[in-house]
Amino acid sequence: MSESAPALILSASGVTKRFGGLVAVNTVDFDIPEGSIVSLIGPNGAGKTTFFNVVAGLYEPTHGSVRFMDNEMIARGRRAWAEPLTWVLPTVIVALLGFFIMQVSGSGVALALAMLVALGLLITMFLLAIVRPPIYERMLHRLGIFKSARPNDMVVAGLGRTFQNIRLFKTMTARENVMVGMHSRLRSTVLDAALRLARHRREEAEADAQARLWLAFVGLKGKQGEIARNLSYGDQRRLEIARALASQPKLLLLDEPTAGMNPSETAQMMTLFGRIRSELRLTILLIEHDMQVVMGVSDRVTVLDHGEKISEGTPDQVRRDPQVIEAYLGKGASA
Amino acid sequence: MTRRPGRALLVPAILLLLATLDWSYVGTEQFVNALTIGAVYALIALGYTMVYGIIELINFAHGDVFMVGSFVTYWLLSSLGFNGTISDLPLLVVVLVGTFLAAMVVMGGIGVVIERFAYRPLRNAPRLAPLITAIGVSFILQNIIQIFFGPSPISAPQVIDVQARVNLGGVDVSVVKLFVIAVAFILMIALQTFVSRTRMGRAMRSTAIDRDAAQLMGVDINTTIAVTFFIGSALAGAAGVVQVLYLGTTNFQLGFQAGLKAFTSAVLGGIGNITGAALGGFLIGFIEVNSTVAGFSRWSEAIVFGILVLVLVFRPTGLLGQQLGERA
Amino acid sequence: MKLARVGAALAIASIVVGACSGSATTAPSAGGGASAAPASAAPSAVGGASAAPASAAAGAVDVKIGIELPLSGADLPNGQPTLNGVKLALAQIPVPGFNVTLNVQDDAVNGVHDPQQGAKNIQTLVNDASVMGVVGPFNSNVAKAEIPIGNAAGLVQCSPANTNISLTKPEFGAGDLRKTNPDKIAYVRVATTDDIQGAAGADIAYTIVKARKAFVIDDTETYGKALSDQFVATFTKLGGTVIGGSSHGVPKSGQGDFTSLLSLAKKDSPDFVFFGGVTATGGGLLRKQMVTAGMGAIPMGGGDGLSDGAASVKGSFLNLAGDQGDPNTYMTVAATHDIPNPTKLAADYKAMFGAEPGAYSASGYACAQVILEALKNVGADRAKVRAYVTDPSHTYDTVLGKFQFDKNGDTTQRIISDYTFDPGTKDWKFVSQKDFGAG
Amino acid sequence: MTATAGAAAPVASQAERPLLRLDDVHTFYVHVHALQGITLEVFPGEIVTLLGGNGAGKTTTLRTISGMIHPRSGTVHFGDDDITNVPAHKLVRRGVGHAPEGRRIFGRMTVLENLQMGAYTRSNKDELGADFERVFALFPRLRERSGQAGGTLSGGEQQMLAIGRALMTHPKLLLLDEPSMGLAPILVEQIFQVIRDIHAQGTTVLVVEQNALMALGVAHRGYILQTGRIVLQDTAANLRQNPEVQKAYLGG
Amino acid sequence: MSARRLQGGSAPLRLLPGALRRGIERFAGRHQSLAVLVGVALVGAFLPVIVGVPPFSGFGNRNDFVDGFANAGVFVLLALGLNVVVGLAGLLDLGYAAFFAIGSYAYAYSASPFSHLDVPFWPMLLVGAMVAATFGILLGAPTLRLRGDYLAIVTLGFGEIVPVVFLNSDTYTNGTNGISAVYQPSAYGLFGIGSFGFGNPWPYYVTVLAIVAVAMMLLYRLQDSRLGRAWVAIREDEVAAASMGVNTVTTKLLAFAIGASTAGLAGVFNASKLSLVSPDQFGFTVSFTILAMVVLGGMGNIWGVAIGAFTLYEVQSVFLKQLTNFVHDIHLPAVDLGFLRLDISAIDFVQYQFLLYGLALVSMMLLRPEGLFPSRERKRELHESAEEAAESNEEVVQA
Repeated sequence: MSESAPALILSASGVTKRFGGLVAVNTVDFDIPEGSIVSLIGPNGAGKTTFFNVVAGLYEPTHGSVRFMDNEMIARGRRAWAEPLTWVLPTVIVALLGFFIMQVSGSGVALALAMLVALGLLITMFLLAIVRPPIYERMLHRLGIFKSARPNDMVVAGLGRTFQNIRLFKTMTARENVMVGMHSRLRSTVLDAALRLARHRREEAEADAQARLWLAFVGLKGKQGEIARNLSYGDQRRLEIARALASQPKLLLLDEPTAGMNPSETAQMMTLFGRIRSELRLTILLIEHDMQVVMGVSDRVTVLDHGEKISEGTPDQVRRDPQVIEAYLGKGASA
Repeated sequence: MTRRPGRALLVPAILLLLATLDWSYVGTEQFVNALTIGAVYALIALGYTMVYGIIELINFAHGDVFMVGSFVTYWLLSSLGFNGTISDLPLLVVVLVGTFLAAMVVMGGIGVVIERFAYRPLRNAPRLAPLITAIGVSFILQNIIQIFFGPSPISAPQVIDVQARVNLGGVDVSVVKLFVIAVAFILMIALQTFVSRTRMGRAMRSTAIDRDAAQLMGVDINTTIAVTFFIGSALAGAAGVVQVLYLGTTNFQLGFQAGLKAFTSAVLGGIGNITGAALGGFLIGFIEVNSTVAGFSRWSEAIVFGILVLVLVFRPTGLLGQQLGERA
Repeated sequence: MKLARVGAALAIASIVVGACSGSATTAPSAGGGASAAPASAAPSAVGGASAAPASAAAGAVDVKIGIELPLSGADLPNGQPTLNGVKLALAQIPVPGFNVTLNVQDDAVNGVHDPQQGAKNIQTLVNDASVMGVVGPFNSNVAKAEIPIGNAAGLVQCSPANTNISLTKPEFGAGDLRKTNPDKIAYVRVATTDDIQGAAGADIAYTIVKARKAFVIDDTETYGKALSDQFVATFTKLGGTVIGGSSHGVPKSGQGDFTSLLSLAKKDSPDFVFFGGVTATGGGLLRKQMVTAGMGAIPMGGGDGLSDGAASVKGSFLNLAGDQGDPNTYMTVAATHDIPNPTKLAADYKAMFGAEPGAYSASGYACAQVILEALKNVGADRAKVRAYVTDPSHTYDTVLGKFQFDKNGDTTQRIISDYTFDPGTKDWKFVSQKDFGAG
Repeated sequence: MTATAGAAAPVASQAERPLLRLDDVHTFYVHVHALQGITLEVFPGEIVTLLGGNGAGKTTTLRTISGMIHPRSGTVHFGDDDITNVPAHKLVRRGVGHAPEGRRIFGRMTVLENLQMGAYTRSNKDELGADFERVFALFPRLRERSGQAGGTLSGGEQQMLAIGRALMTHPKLLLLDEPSMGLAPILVEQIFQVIRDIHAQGTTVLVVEQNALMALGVAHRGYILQTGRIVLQDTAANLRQNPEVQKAYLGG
Repeated sequence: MSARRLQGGSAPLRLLPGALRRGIERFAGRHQSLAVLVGVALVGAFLPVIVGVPPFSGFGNRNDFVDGFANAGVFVLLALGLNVVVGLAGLLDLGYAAFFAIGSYAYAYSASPFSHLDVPFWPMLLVGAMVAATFGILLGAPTLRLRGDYLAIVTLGFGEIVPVVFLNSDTYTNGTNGISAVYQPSAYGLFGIGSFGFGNPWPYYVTVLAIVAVAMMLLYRLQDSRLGRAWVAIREDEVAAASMGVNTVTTKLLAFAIGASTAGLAGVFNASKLSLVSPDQFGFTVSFTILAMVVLGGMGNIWGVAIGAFTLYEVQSVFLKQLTNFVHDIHLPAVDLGFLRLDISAIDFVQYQFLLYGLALVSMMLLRPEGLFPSRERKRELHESAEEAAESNEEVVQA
């Protein structure tokens, strides 16, 4: 990037999200420099998780947009209404052509053929629209039609996340959970799997080995065979992080990763964040309530209240911000 | 939720407009037909939606509860010796009120029994298990009726004179149909009032939202669910009475189609939502009548489901259903 | 959980109790009720393999007649009386030297006749070497799955009820059904075909009822659709008008509602309403709703699917339609009126089963007569029985009258009778009949 | 705080009969042995806190007390009554109020309706009116929002509603499960102040908390749970001084 | 490596003694496809033998049974396909018979006197599967945004629409009459068991066994692949799955497509065996029966589902039909209770089929809500609700 300072990995501008009449997030601008740990704090219901979900592609914003890795990934759809036209128009054109030829030549064969082609086109376009392969996306872009990235598109682009209330695949083993995290990085197709091609077996074996590595990295060595729901609470939090890391993200979104942990567990978690940054060179966006964690690891802190950004800066700046103290920290709790 | 007040009136306004347009298209008689058919669907759909709301069970046996209701009505009327029109008005009123009460109480009771034995033991089971028992119960009800009343269609006494008509805006409209519509509306309003105003209604709503929390407020979950089944089944029983009064015939297989349509109504309106179920029922009545008027009677079922699919594609939780936050 | 199990046990007990009261409605004399089972007079209504006439000699040859009918669910009122007709025949007709019993197969799955189950049943009957001939099936689409199997095995089937033209007539594709042995047909039927019935209906509507403007409804099933299509074709050819130009289909009408269709019809003021279908798919309901819709004075007609007994027969067309209206209100067409002694059959049937005979009881009886006749003449040889039954030169003297089977297996008795409702007896009254010849 | 409040009984007298007594309670979730012999007592007029890590069995203990789940062995006494197998909805009438973990308010019902649900078991109109006033006095925000759907409240307001709703059952013993969870520090202080107020009005409180520092600040006594067992019990003051506790729960 | 494989393969083995079972399981875990083939072959060889001995031999002769087994194979295939949609991907499909219909009509149209076409059976198996798969995607697409029971009603709707379309498109489907005299497969003399034809069920039996074996093998492979994991992930938590990079759209559509293609195979086979298709063969009861098979067998467990389908078919089409004859033949003595006389042998059970079937469904569900052979996942899910209630700290969703 040509700009000054560190490059931005993610840049949200003017993000607003409404649910019915409720404004959950209101015109929030938010930047994450590459390689940093940025925290998002604020009272419960302030819109932190909603903002998170917008960034992760789970909610389409009501206004505003999010650039990620130099691409505009998320915004309110533009000209989305025109998309169905791309399915129908080719069909109509071919059908009209058929009519025209029939009028000119007087032969019904042309019409029948045209109708067949038209039907084929309709089905093809429809299928394309459902599956949204890159060609189709490019075509939409060229037509000026923009649709927000879905969560899985964001993962492919390099975003990994955890959830506030642990959302593991509870009946799968730890290993399988991590392997689902690798999903977007694996290449084998239905056919490969059905025919059990060498390539598929190799990939599965590699994925298996890698899954063990990730589990070891977060401190779950030897627990790959455990069913996720049987893991202890702390281990489940770790597994969620391992699962997110398995997609090889550039940016990791952690939603209250130390919630419900006691101080010693929290300290271990903080160590893990440090290792993620130093060893994996990931950027981290953190939602946290535990001020010790926030102040301890963050490079920058942003405070939301009632969906609006009320303060932003280094941990020290934010801690002293009177607005933050009034709305969030309280007078005595800045320790 | 700070709803804009105009929004709340928007849906009724659009519906009213559509209804007016449709009236001018199909004419008064067909309009009344649509309301009548819709009223029956709506009555059955209410039970579906209530049961779904409270225990998230698609109660496939509900259509058969309706069917049994019609047989109970038939049995009641014929064993009391009524086998045709009653022209004595006071007697008619007594008979009608009595029949409705009896059928509703009996069917409500049957609903409670079904819940107790077929669904309650499975309350914590995988969610498809009660679905399968529901269908099992449906078969059992059908066979029991078949054993006692035989497999042939039954001719049931229509105590209201089916040929009686009143003049409505220049068109003669059957009294029975108006009666059916009126009964449906009265029951719906009664139900809505019960659910929104009474203590038991609040208990039902809270149980539907969060069973555990309701329990911690002192709500007896088992009783509340049983009451829900009672009311839902009683409404199906009322629909059974209506079936007899209006069509004068019933058979043991009646439940499946009716149940299917009612279920569709409930989903169309947003399952779990009482107003939605009523709205869905009437909508389906209108769709059916319109497709017949347009000459597509062969396709009416496909059209009903086609419209359902379309509605759900654009509003994935039905017309009045709660919108979900997350997309995936 | 414990309670639930008790509930299940109770329900099972209720079957047993229900069985007692239930069978009383269909066949009280058959050993079901609280009374002791009859000693030997009648075959068991159980339908098992032991329905032997009292006259059977010891040491006689054991042979069976296969029964392939829908016997559960909604089709029960079709199947059971037909089966009872066969039982009556077995009880009444002596077959010296043979001990004739039944092998009963039900083709209804979950209460609906099912071609796959039918195919499986006919296979079972084929594999039972003592089965000499089969009475059934009832439904045309079941027949389509069964005819090829019976044809391949050389086991003769006599259908009491099938009327679909494509089952027998090569010009409508019947040849494809008997490809294995094209020259050895193994399927005959005693009912006249839809084309004749539909045409006759139109003829009667036009010439006798003097209708000129008809509204036609069908139940979208094989029988009803074919009947209405034929009615529409003939009625138009005769010079009448069919409103909308074709038949209006109302699927699943037995559970449905004709109100809006009738409101639609009323606008064009038809002077005749024709229903292609049977009572169970909405015949009775339609008539009832015509009255509700203020169309009670308009005559209505249908095929033999509606002529299913007097108003006293529970669930019959007349029972459902009620007795409003004048004598000419309803009419149906059905097979010959020349049943030699209809009252005796009805009386015998009632004596044995405690109920009025169904629409196809006599047909079932006749089919049994045909097979027994062959058995008496050629002995217990399945191939010979088939050859005897399908031989166009044999004439059968049955409860339906005298008839032969033509080279396709269709009955030569192509007399179509016209019945109207008689408010006095609350039953069908014979009006006239017409022979449609050997065409 | 309000005129309607009864006389406060701030200090527990150990000589009294306990209001609540759990005796060697073992509770299972199908196969998981969640509580492995819990014995604890709460005396009238006390605030008792239950501390422990995630999965230690704190919530299960509260659910066992309020009858949501029944122990496989052991007994639970409330006053003089054995309530081991009494279902939850009956316990509410006897005076056990439970504000469950995660608030669990009825999101689609209004604030007022939520409070009415709290009063579900009660019929005395005068008492009810007084209790509504008491709750609105404790949480003035709820009065402002009484017509609003519960689900649209902010997290702190929802917690207030959850506590207010539990108070509407007019409990002798109030069970609070993690009342400060997920709340901003500023709200945490408010919530604990409310707990003090409620206690001051004469209600006995058993509170489960993650935030050990705050909990030990308001409580008279505390129990520490680990994997379904009570490993430590003492007065709050002593627990605060205990080095083990400081290390594991107070971040010291 | 694979607890899931062991578990999945073990369903029918639970009756065996421990050591033997473990040995088989270890083998099956390592050579899974081989194990499926051997397993199906063993079952396939065993069934015709067992029906030759009493009490089975009393009900009919061996050919009857084999004919029934071939029909049962159709339902096994259908259940296997529905298991992918409902059991693995967790999408409640109540209109699955539509795809069965589409497969059946595809073959009937391509190989019958009605259309004057005669496409050979074997390639049509593939074509039928592909046509059904395409419709699986087309009909699946509108349901993608729907959840739980909304999905159920839309699929149910499609299940009702498809037969109506076949019923009313007379020109292409022969309307209500259906297409009859559909051609039967040609074995090209390759089988030593005689040719396909009426009266000889063996070639059909062998064919359906082969199709089932291959289908099971492929399904096991898919279940163990990236796609299988994605299905289960979606079933467990769709949002989490999407947030882990699973493309929920394609994954769901693949579930619909693969489920539908299996139904397509079953349809082609059934049309050729029955030589008839008509619109009334594909009603809701068929969809529901298949669903009951899947649930009874144990959702998500391939072997369990296959056994569930086989069992339910035999109960419905053989056992209940034969019950009357059976009870009659064993001559149970009548019990006279004074006020009523119970003569079980005199009961016509054919009339009580519905009741017995309904009771069977209800009691099986009450006794084993998780199915006969629950998959590992399902067994745990059964216990989920209790734990979940305890540990739940879900927030009330805002708005």
